Amino acid sequence: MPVDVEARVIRNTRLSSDYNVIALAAPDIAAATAPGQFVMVKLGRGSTPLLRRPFSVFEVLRTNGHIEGLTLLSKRVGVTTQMLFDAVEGDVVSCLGPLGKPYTPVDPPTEAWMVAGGVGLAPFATLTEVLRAGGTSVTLFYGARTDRDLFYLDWFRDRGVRLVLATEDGSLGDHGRITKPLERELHKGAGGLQPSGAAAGDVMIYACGPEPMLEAVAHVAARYERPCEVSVERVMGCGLGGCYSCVIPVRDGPMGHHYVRSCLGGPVFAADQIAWEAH
Amino acid sequence: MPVDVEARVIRNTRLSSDYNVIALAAPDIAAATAPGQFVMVKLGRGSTPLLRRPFSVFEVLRTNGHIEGLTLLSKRVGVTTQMLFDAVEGDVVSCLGPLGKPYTPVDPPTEAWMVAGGVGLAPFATLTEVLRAGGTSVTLFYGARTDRDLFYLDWFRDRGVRLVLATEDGSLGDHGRITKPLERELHKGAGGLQPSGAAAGDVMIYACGPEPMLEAVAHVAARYERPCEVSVERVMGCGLGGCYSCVIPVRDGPMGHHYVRSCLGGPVFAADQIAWEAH
Amino acid sequence: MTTRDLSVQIGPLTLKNPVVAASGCFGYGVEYAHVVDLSLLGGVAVKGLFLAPREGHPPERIVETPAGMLNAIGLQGIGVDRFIREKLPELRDRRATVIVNICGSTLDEYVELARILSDADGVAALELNISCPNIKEGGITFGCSLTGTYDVVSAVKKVTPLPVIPKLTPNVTDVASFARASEDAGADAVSLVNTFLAMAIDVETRRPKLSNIVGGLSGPAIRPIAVRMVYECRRTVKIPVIGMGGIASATDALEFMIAGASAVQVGTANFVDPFIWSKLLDGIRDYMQRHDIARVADLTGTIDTTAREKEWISS
Amino acid sequence: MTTRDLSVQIGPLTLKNPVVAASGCFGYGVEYAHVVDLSLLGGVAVKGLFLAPREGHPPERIVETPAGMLNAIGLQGIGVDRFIREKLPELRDRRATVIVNICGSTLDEYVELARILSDADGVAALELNISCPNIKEGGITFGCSLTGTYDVVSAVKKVTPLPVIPKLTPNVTDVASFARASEDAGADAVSLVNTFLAMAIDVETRRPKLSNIVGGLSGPAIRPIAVRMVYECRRTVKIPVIGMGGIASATDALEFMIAGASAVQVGTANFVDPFIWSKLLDGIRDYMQRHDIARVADLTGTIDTTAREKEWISS
Ligand SMILES: Cc1cc2nc3c(=O)[nH]c(=O)nc-3n(C[C@H](O)[C@H](O)[C@H](O)COP(=O)(O)OP(=O)(O)OC[C@H]3O[C@@H](n4cnc5c(N)ncnc54)[C@H](O)[C@@H]3O)c2cc1C
Ligand SMILES: Cc1cc2nc3c(=O)[nH]c(=O)nc-3n(C[C@H](O)[C@H](O)[C@H](O)COP(=O)(O)OP(=O)(O)OC[C@H]3O[C@@H](n4cnc5c(N)ncnc54)[C@H](O)[C@@H]3O)c2cc1C
Ligand SMILES: Cc1cc2nc3c(=O)[nH]c(=O)nc-3n(C[C@H](O)[C@H](O)[C@H](O)COP(=O)(O)O)c2cc1C
Ligand SMILES: Cc1cc2nc3c(=O)[nH]c(=O)nc-3n(C[C@H](O)[C@H](O)[C@H](O)COP(=O)(O)O)c2cc1C
Ligand code: FES
Ligand code: FES
Repeated sequence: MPVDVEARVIRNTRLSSDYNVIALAAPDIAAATAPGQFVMVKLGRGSTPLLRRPFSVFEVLRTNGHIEGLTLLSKRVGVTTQMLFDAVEGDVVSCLGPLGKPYTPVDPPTEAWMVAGGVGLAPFATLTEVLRAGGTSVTLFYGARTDRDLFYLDWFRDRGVRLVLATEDGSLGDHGRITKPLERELHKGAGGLQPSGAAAGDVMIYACGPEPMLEAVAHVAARYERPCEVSVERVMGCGLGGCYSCVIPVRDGPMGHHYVRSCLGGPVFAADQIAWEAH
Repeated sequence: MPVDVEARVIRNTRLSSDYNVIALAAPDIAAATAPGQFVMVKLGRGSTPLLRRPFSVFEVLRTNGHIEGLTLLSKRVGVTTQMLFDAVEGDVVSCLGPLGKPYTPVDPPTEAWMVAGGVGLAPFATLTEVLRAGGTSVTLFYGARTDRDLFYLDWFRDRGVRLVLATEDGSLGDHGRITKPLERELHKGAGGLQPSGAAAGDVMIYACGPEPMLEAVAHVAARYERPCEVSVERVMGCGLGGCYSCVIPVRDGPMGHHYVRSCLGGPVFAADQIAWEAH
Repeated sequence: MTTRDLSVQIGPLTLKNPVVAASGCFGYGVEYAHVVDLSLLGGVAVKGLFLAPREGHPPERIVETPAGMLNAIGLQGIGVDRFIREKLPELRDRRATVIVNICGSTLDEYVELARILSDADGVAALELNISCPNIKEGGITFGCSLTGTYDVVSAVKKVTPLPVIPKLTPNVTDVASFARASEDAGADAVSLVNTFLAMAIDVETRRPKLSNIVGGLSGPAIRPIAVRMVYECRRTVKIPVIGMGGIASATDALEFMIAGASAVQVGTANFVDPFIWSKLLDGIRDYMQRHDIARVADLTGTIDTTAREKEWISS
Repeated sequence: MTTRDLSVQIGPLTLKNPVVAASGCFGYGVEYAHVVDLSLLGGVAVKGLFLAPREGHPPERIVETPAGMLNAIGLQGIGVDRFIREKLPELRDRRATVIVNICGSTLDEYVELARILSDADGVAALELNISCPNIKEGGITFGCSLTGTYDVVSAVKKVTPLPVIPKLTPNVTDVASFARASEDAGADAVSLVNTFLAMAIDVETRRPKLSNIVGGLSGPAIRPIAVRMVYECRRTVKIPVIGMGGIASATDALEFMIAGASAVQVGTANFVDPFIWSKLLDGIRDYMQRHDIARVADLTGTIDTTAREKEWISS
């Protein structure tokens, strides 16, 4: 059951000129959140902005095992993300959640391959915690425009996550899109050369990022017959199933599809459920 | 010529749970301001609030003769004044001014009697400075609901201003409205008993406060045949003569009146110009 | 604190309080059952229903605008049969007062929907959506024509014992004449406003921000226009007026009631705050307490248009 | 930076750029001469003028609403004779492109005003205010009737060589039909929108916040409706459309142009920022530079309603 919390800003850390991580005192939401779930936040007085905005829960903050709150990883693209960027300790952010369907964690010996594009990194911190607690080995494929937009690498390394990076300008990792190394490794795996020691097929792919990336990952996963879950990003008016703004076409037969509210039926979907050819 | 300044908040001092004095780094406006003139301010992103709001310039801030900025005395009544109340050092307030017709200072031996109701105190700090610099003796009649709403008394005392106070709850000064002591002193003056030593008639009255108070002061002044200037408070959309929202009925004959924009023709008017019986 | 009577009368229907969830802004109601006790609302106007299921428009379906939002959902919906089978039982169990918002492409569709819903258990009233601006076949042809409005209301009235509430569009020159046509046709009440036809363009791509090009404007931005329209309708008809458009606080709800609304609906604000309902009711109760109003129904249409007097308020 | 051609053509009239001050929001222009170089504006539409001076409505005349404001000024004004004597010479000296907004209670008054102003020196065009929602006798009877619109436009056209621009009200079911009636009657352009009829009530006193009870809504709140109306008019008529309603940034101005406006007017935003003019022009120039547009006039009506494609933008 989602709750609405007037969450105090505990701290706000700028990662670059566009990215920040904001820590919010919303322990009840943090405690109830499963990896891939989101919150709807609202900042500011009056009606600019009018509507809440969806953000994945990034980290669950713990001090001596006690849950203190949660963080959001935010990229500055408009009015709310600008306010999240500018917020200072003590400010208040209205935070409603947790909402939506989470990722389905796998157990060993199946490996987890997480594919993140840009700010699509957000759900993978909590997913890593859950997977690593279960002993699952985790790889993060993480792509961005440039190396300056790749964050929290040490955080993931510290938790035993293997990193595969790509940048569009070639400044770090593969030069190009993150699906390039993903496909290469799947190819190696299919050829019997297990890059990380797992048996062929025992890989579950989790993706989050811009929709064309999700579509590309879904196609690659399908080609190599790997199960894949994607977290889609649709414009959300309410996050609770009230407005029908957030729909995505979901297959209901070989040819057909129907619109499903991604705030209730998602944001996480099995990649083969989505009718990518529609929109 | 008015200028628009993105003024930094130098400091913000709360005087009570409703009143504050906010110091703004707007030296150009401060340097050009005459007593009774106002600025149009706007706070906040987006369109809450949409329009600017008018505020009298309260103090001109000087450090070693150098003009640093100005202050506003604000009473919390709505969205902008709430934001002025909450503002902290470093915030930015958009400030357009100076605007409007100022008070006409008198020279000795004429005395100045200033009549302030509540936040109507605002224009009288700058007026005091100008009058005292010219050697004029100044009396401040100052009324409020309770003694806790009477501010800056020492500031005025330090500048040699005689204080006559009234509170509606009787907690300080006269019990009741400020027109009571005003009328008493005018009466004494008219009877030849010069309370402050000035010759009868050599008094100029300046008033600022709620309109019914201004009207009462205007009537008392007329009864005792004293010249009187009032600063009126009308809802202002622009402060520059563009919108025609701020009009006040001004006499144009024994019976007639016409609407004058108080942002251009005022806010200071000769009290006998206003057609109080209209609205 | 004296108890305050919050109940209001919408023709033959008694609502336990005047605060109703607006159609299309509260799903089928059941989506909100885990955050709101549906039985505490004056009523729940469910998402607009056609006879058949509908897919609605492709995304983008909404876009935020200054103090408002545009939507072009296109009335995606499950159709009346699935509604009765899958949603109505839960609404009944949760003791919601259900107002079903119905849409048709033809007069016969409205009549058929009314017939079917009259036989269902747990429907309190029918709201005729003759005002959706987003779809060509969405009744707007009825809603923009006086005879169309008259015909659809009287046809529906003939086949249903349920209270019938045509929902009026604000996209007309004289909304009160549509309230009058509704009253003449036997409507039990009118509700207004539906959204204003509007659009937004992305200047970088020069493309409309909504896939449907145009959509309906709702939210606080439209409130002053909606209040005026409720005021005009109240002065024109005797049947109750249900007011809406940008209500986001108890003050806003009271403004509509004072202008002439017997009850109000809340749409967009529910997206912003799904817990708004108890805040609205608390605020209304508090106002009644402060102004010593025993029955909220006594507020309806009490706007005072006589000239005001000046008062000396020490400021 | 290449020079960009900002000039636009409104019928026979060339404006040096598409940004015009909206009537009633810029006084008679001269009030702003000390903060704005009037010759830099595309034009100045002066405050609505009647033949005779008018006192207007008593205060309160304005009230702020979410992202908007209501006004019921009631067309206070000095009348056409004093305007010509006292204001026009200064406007001429300052090389402003003056559009005179005229209002009448009868068709003859519009004709008489047009005649008088045609003889005056320094008037670039006449804007017929047939859309003021705040006063009974303010031409709204013409503005809400197709034949009324047709009649007043053709009567004025007969007596003046000046470009004639009827200003349309948004308070109608089908604004494009009024643009068509204007075009049929010989109008050189149409301008829209005037304000939306609206109201606000103080719930504590239960009194209207405006002395006139109702007023006109302007500001960003109405922009999406106004853009839609400009789009509809552009698709209906061939004469230029001048768009307005809530423009507060260069992006907003460009949105109207892409929707179909040949020029835009700025009202409420001027109250918020009297120095907005150069910011708007700079923003438009910057946009033209980024999108390599040589003539701003080429933007008009370039909205692209074909379906969009997906792109993989690394985010
Ligand atoms: C389930 C989910 C999880 C998300 N998690 C994150 C996250 O962890 N970190 C992060 O930075 N971003 C995340 N996003 C995207 C984030 O919601 C948008 O960046 C944000 O809404 C932009 O708001 P704004 O007010 O700053 O921008 P606006 O000023 O509203 O608009 C800027 C741009 O953002 C897009 N946008 C606007 N509203 C929404 C919306 N409600 N949903 C999606 N896109 C929108 C618009 O298309 C526009 O182009 C997530 C989105 C979804 C659906
Ligand atoms: C020339 C002039 C000088 C003033 N000087 C001061 C001053 O020094 N200190 C001070 O505290 N106040 C001053 N005021 C009053 C001040 O402008 C209002 O208190 C302020 O506009 C309220 O804004 P708000 O957003 O806080 O309130 P809102 O939320 O806008 O409304 C609250 C109340 O304030 C009134 N109000 C709203 N807008 C205006 C407006 N534009 N003009 C007048 N009243 C309005 C409304 O009637 C409403 O009842 C002055 C007013 C004028 C005309
Ligand atoms: C997303 C959305 C969907 C809507 N769907 C419907 C609908 O199905 N039927 C209907 O009559 N009105 C519908 N409306 C209109 C609302 O019920 C209401 O009339 C309008 O939004 C104004 O109220 P508000 O400003 O409180 O939202 C919808 C509005 C929105 C925002
Ligand atoms: C205070 C005020 C006065 C106005 N007076 C007039 C007028 O005299 N004549 C007219 O045609 N329009 C008048 N208007 C309407 C504006 O010109 C414009 O059409 C409307 O405000 C929408 O534009 P905006 O949102 O940019 O303000 C007035 C608007 C305001 C706010
Ligand atoms: S965001 Fe409103 S239904 Fe999904
Ligand atoms: S405040 Fe706009 S004319 Fe005076």
